[in-house]
Amino acid sequence: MDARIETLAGQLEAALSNELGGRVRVGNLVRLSGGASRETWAFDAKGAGGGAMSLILRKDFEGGRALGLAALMGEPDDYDRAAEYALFQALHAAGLPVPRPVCLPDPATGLSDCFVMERIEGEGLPRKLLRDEAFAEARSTMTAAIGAVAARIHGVEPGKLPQLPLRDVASQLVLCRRMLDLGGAPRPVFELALRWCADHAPGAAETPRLVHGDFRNGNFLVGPEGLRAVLDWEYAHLGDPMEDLGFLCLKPWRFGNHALHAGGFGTREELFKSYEAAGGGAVDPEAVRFWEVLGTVKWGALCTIRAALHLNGVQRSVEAAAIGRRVAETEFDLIHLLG
Amino acid sequence: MDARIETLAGQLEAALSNELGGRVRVGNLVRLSGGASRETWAFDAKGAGGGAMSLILRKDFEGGRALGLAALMGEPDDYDRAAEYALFQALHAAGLPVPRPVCLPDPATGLSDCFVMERIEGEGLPRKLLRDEAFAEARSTMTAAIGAVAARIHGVEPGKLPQLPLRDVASQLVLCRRMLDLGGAPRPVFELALRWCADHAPGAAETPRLVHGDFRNGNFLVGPEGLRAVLDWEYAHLGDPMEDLGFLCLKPWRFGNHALHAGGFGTREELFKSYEAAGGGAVDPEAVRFWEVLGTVKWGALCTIRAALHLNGVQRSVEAAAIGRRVAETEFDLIHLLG
Amino acid sequence: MAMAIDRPDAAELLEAVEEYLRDRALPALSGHAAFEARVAVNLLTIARRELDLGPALSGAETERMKRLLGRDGSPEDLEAALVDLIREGDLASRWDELMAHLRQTAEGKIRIANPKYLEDG
Amino acid sequence: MAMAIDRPDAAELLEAVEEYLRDRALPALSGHAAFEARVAVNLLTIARRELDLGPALSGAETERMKRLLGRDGSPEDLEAALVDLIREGDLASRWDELMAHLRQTAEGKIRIANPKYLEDG
Repeated sequence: MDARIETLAGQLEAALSNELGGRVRVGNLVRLSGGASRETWAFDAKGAGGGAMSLILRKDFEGGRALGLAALMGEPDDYDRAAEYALFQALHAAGLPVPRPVCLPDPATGLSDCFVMERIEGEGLPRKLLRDEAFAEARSTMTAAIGAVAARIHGVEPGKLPQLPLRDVASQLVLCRRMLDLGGAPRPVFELALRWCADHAPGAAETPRLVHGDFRNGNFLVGPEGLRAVLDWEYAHLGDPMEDLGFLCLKPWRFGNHALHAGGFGTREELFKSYEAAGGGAVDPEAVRFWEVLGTVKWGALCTIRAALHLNGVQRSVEAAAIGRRVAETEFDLIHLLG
Repeated sequence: MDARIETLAGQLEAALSNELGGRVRVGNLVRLSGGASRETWAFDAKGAGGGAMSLILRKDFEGGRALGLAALMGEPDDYDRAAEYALFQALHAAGLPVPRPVCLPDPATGLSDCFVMERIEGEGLPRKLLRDEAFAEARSTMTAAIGAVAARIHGVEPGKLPQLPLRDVASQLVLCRRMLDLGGAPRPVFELALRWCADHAPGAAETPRLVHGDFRNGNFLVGPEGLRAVLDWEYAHLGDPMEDLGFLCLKPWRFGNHALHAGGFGTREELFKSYEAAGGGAVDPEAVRFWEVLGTVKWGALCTIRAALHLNGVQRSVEAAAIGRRVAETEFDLIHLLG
Repeated sequence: MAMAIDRPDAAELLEAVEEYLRDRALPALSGHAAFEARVAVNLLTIARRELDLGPALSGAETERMKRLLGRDGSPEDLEAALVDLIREGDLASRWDELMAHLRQTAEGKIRIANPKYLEDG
Repeated sequence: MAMAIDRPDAAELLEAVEEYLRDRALPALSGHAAFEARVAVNLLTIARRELDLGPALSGAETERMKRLLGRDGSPEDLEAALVDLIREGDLASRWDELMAHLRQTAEGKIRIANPKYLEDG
């Protein structure tokens, strides 16, 4: 491991020196935990002039892209780290609260399938955000801040973004079908939910909007004063903005605060009000509910995939095994949503 | 743990200074592994004159005596560490290969239920004795040495020993019955073996002899040249000398060398020959077989007790749980012996 | 428990391993291996609840499917028939009965996998 | 496996914990805790063999007891009757049949607890 860290630090020094000019020194390189298909590393960089930066490296796991959404959908995976870097550049230029992209390493440095971005300090663990005294003030502002940032995301002019896949209801149902088929024997509850979704799909929006695609408590970086950044844009696509609002309201991201649908921070009504007040346009509660159902199916299907990857020996771990037994919770949630 | 070691070292210094005169210093005190009812510690002691000794402390485990044989038999446990110390003094005086007893600490030193003896270097692990190249020469002498030492044990004049319990067949059957009843639901194989033992008990010897009572591969201390000492005399009693020969031949102490009944070292015939050649008197093969059966029952019953102590919460551990599932092996052995 | 199974039986063995993991291994571990020790303990408690509750829950589920589908068959046959019904059948006429069955089945699975989830509501 | 049990099922969960203990915990442990990790792995393999083989072995044992005793009854009843026979009955007349039954039962238990013991002979 130490040898790998040294190699990686050297490669980062080469890439950043290229990008920024002058000799850059890399220190305190540590891998952060989590990530089934991607590695995240934190490090510090010091320029020749003495300026210091706190940075993050996002890097594809070896073989990780084979586990990605595009691979599951049978699509060519155009959305690689270079595409994600281009998206971050556009998001940052549009003034959204995202880490500033710093460098897309030249593969000649030995680094590929990765990019470097600014490291924003803050807390991301949902349980801490929902429970710790240190975030009491932040909590009182979170529902409004989440509604407002959703409105800003959905308001980005698509023409100012790099090309993103369009993921309408039909394509997402295909994805869920494919994941569930890969995930094991047919499950009556998911079959019922897929049929319900086919029957209750909202009409397509006139203009597809930028959708974060994984908009949930767990991808928000928060300081004591409130929301600082929205992370993890790898599922970003064009589609129905109501998808983000629905996904945010899933039960697994409430961490016990079940009456507060909006990520455990506030009620659906508060979320909708803040979204509309921030210029997000009129919320369609029926469409939000639809995306809650489809989002729950998608989350449950992803859990069956993680368990199947364990069962067929691709990625064995006690965590993956445990996830297989959490699928019942998503079935239970679906029955509540449909019943 | 460190605090306990310091206290114990201080108590040992006080006890040994009392016993030997002059200031004794204790060092390198470490607890050896193993022992369900007894702790064993190794340490070095240095006298004022510079003389150094390698020593062993045998100490009752807290609550350990409640798990002892006497407690299981409903007898008062007269056979405490003081009695064991007296036995070691007699055995050592009789010239048997046992560690020299050094000190029975005055309880005023804070040490009770323990004694100190000389530490003899050597290997005791059966698998090493039966497999390692280092003991190839020792192995060629072991059966003769074991037969000879058994003859010497059984030849000790009982009048020169401290009082020991008489354990004839009837009392051992009572013990097994009690252990099996404590160990769980009745087991047909053990019931059959107990009935067989009651029907096939050999006639009592004219004079009961000193019997080691736990005479097996595992209680022999061996150097490259051969047998150095016989350890673990806590089950010593007066009775039928054939008991030790039978117990030695149990399958669990052969560690895979199943054709070599005598502890995996040699055949029954070789054992009997060396015993008789060393003056042990005529061997009664039928009596030896009887004690093999009764020894197997006793060992199996002890295993059920260990498992029951785990199951009823007295001493929980994965090892004790595993022992419960080894009882089937003793049933299998009994069927072979009786069938 | 029949003679063929000695004690500690499977559930009791799992309990012994759980205690070892929690009381002996966990304090000696750190980082991700320690986190995984907690997950492993949880997996063993799930397995123990499955040994305890699984047979009765599976049996009750099969009975409900027979009633719902109005036919007999192995659990696998019945489940396949239920999936067919849900994919292509007329659901409106037996929506309540179907949902009741699915709810009971999901609740049963959660009683094994994570009973606290049911308390959360 | 009925719907009521999701995968990984109990046996698959035990396998995951075994791998964790052997490949992740054991290298990070030392001394007695490491020794116990190996014992714990063994306990989990015993439990898995019990889940796999236990029901059939128990069933076969019950059938043998019925034949041997010439009567019907629950496994517990039959086992108690067998113990009574062994303690007080006339064994000589059915010694071979009794020994065959006990041998098969012991072999079954060992196939779960320590299959290598049977190879040792």
